[in-house]
Amino acid sequence: MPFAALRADFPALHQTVHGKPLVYLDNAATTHKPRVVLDALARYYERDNSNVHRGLHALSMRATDSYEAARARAARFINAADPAEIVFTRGTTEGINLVAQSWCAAHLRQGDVILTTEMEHHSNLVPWQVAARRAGATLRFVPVAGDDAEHGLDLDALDSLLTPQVKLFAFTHISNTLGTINPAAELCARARRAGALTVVDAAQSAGHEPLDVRALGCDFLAFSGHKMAGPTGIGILYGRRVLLDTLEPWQTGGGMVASVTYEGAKWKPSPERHEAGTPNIADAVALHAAMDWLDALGRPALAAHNHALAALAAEMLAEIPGLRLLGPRPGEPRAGLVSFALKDAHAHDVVTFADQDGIALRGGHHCNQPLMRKLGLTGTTRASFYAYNSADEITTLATSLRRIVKFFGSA
Amino acid sequence: MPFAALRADFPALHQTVHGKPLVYLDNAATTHKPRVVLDALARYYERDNSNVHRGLHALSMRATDSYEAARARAARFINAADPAEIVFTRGTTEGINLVAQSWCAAHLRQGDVILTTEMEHHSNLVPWQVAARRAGATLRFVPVAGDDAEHGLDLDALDSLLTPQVKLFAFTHISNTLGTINPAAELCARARRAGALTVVDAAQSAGHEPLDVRALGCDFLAFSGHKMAGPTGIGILYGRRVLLDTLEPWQTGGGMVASVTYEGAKWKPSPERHEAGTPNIADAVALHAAMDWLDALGRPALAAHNHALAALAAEMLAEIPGLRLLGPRPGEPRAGLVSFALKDAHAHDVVTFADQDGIALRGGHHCNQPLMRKLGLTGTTRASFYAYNSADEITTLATSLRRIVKFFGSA
Amino acid sequence: MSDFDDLYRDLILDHAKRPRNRGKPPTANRAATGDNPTCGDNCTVHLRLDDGGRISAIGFEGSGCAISTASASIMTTQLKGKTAPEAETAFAGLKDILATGKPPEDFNELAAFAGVHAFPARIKCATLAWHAALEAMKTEPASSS
Amino acid sequence: MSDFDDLYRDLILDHAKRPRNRGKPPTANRAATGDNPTCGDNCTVHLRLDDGGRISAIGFEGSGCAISTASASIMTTQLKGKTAPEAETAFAGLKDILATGKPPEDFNELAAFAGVHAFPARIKCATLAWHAALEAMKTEPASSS
Ligand SMILES: Cc1ncc(COP(=O)(O)O)c(C=O)c1O
Ligand SMILES: Cc1ncc(COP(=O)(O)O)c(C=O)c1O
Repeated sequence: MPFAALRADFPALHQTVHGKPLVYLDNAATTHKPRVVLDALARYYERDNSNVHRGLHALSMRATDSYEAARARAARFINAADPAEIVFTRGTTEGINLVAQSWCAAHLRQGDVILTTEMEHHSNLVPWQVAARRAGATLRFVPVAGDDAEHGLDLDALDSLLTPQVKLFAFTHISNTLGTINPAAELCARARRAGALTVVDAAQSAGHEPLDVRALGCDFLAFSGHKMAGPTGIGILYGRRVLLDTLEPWQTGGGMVASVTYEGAKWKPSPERHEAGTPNIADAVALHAAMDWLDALGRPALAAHNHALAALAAEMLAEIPGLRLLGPRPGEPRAGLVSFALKDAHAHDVVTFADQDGIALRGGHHCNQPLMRKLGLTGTTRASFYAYNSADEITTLATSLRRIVKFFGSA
Repeated sequence: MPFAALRADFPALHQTVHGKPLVYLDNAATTHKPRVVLDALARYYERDNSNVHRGLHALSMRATDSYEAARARAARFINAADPAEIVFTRGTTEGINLVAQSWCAAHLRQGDVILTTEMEHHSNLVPWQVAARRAGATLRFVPVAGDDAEHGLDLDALDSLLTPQVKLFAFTHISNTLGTINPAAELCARARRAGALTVVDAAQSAGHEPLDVRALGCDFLAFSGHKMAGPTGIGILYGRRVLLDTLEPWQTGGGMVASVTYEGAKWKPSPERHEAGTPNIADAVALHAAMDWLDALGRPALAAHNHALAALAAEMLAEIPGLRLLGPRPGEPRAGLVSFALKDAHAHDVVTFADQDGIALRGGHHCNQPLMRKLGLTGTTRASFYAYNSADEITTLATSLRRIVKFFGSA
Repeated sequence: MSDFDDLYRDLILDHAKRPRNRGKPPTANRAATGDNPTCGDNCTVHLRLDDGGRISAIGFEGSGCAISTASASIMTTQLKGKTAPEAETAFAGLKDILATGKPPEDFNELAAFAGVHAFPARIKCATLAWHAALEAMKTEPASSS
Repeated sequence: MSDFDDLYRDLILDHAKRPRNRGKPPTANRAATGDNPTCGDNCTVHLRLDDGGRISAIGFEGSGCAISTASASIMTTQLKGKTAPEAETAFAGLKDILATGKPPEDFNELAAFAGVHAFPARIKCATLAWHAALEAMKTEPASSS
């Protein structure tokens, strides 16, 4: 794979775990950060650090410029029409909460329906449960149904679900548990025809695949910096300008007000109105560096790399006895992860064993408890890939898994 | 001042602005970060970076341990009884929004009163306006009244304001605009006697003065890492355990749920229940380093240093013609800042002029518009001090201000 | 000349210290207020249009920095006698100067604001009064006069 | 011996692969379920107390990792015949082993869990079934039996 040279740029990869070279395959939880991102972070604090907005001295103007440049960069990154469509959040979860609390409080009525899917991360499920309950609305689910239960959404069910009562359709672009890539543009188009707004959870796609909000045709879209080579504590909520400018702010305080009296306050337009308090300036600046790094690498190439590793892993793992592989069928596109269950070994034992071989995996319900229950599993083990992973590491994984099967096997 | 040697530890201080050595006096907006904090941040990303909770591989366990160690450190930092009383937030503003939205939604009723003061930062004012309006409750203000308008709270008015209708009393520990240090323990005690919960805005005190939540006797307290030598994007909400454990979560999603079905979810206890989604792990770890740094320096010594600089500045500035100094009277304790208005020069012109001399000041309403209006001002200029500032820098400030008065003077 | 001197040229300082047309002209019957949310400054422009739609009287109130005060003062001197379209053109000229930092061909008093270009955070100060004036021209005249 | 081998001692693996007392004993009339919210695992313990308050029958259901399955299995063998206070004492002994990593004086099967000490994230796996058992002893007996 041509990406091998990248490893040198990632300080965290060059360590041993239990005496073995680290094989980091927990990228769907969080990725490592390239040197350029850490440098941007350090440079900000060593040179420009200051509070943004309202400031007129040199450092404050530089900090403001850097922060707003990160916003403009994020707009370009997802092809938004305007930087004012970019709200900085802590991450995907906060972005979804913003919409679920603010938009739903203003627009969701008794009898309305929020549509989501059976494969959502808790962060794109629980906020809608709460919003629906508050409004007296109903939450409905596009099923991962029938023979396809382990693979993807039942798109045939969609049209009958998209009734006129559906005000909002929230779905994940890529499933963090299955590796399924949902046809987001098609889902948005069908929702739009039915008169529903769309909220796309792009946590697993933003730093992995080309992403164009105008081509997708979504109304809101949320993602996290830490899953795309950026730092923790920063993420982005995209919303169409007309929606964000009229949305009541969710958090209030300094920086988002146009004028304040003791009696009440008036809001600024977007994006300020949705960013109360001192924002996470430094991490926005570092996320800028991550986006530059990603685009220098090329997101189409990165996606191809991740998909190829996942296809290879799926192929090698399918041969392991007693291994049940979830997600897309062979030949179908698969995002950069494999999620599987072993007949004789519980996911937590698998992770602990693999860790002894230096391999970092994630085991459990992946914040997807209802789907696990539906699939008759308490959890799976997941290996997820990123730019710096290699085919060799997948061989290491497969070897370790074979030893695990032997160790825990009932035979 | 014995603190001069510290400057070497702060990379950002060693630069010139418009050819002059930087004199950074905008610390109430945000402080610079010592090398140890930047090192902790880099070390986390270079070594331990991983997602927390749920993870069983080596890096994930290290990340979880580091994150929870930061929480335990924060509990010790403010003498909380239990790490579960520490919720990581983005900053003061988010902490106050959490209480204002979650606590008020559950407990505030029509006819109730939220008491606050006339000197609050917008972040400790607007969230209460919104909460009061939603509940049909009333917001009342402890005045900065009469002769004392420029100085501090009218404490004589407090008892008559603390009626049985008052459910919550939210006030700032230190005014970011006046430099007034409010008698927080006394205010909490009087509120408690009146049956009201207290919310302390400690944005300006947490990294500057000794702080002990049990000695204060407050119910909630919020502060920001970036104003206390820590990174942006991280802050702390303290709440008494019994309050936090029963408080309905404000944000929902991954990590804060005990169990989830498609129909609904159950919450974990505090602190997890109040931290939906991937937290800002790296900055929590860096904040740990900032707290260590602060306590190695000694908060009593730091407070004395800042107070001494502010007293010196107040003294020197009082001699400048046409300068109106806000805040405590000479001899009264003054937090580490001076805020003033010049007869002939607008705050923004002052800041632009001082910037030419390398001096970073803040000018404007300091997120305190109603107080400005009450004092008959559109804004003030503020110089705020921290560990690395020196008496020499205050002389530089005074010299620059005299030139400003001359430049803009009507004479 | 430093950026700073460029920002506070003599003309600007002069208008800032001795603003022209401060206050509400007695004949004024239209007004609008502009706010700068970032700094809390505001500017109210009062004016009267004659039968030909030309500004026959204009004045301003409010508090602001040297840049915004000078800009309001110079604005009143520039707009007196102008129609709404002419005022729009003049404002477009100012915005051009602010955006490019270059004085206009027909060198006029607005050229003094070229130095603001180097201080992006101050550009709003230089346009506040103008926004209010153009807004005021669009309002209905108060019936009282 | 590595930490890992210590975690998965022969005794633990043996009980994990061939758990004793799996399922609900026919005479059981009390039950309680323990959840591990972090991993979604759960364990239901069914039991019967005889007239002297001693466990006369005990079994468990649910799914979990090797540690929690072995812990449930060994728990059932340890608690059979014990009263509630004796069960509490046994559990306190296990918690002590987990906290210190040291086997107990009166070396018993619980000593196998000393290795879990080095894996703090797995300690909850080793206590899940015990919590459920102690809980079950406190419930009212189901009337059906
Ligand atoms: C007194 C006070 N309260 C609240 C805040 C808000 O803090 P943050 O912007 O970090 O949320 C500040 C600082 O801006 C402050 O000085
Ligand atoms: C599909 C999906 N949605 C949402 C999230 C939540 O993201 P975060 O924890 O960064 O808020 C995640 C990752 O945890 C995810 O994989």
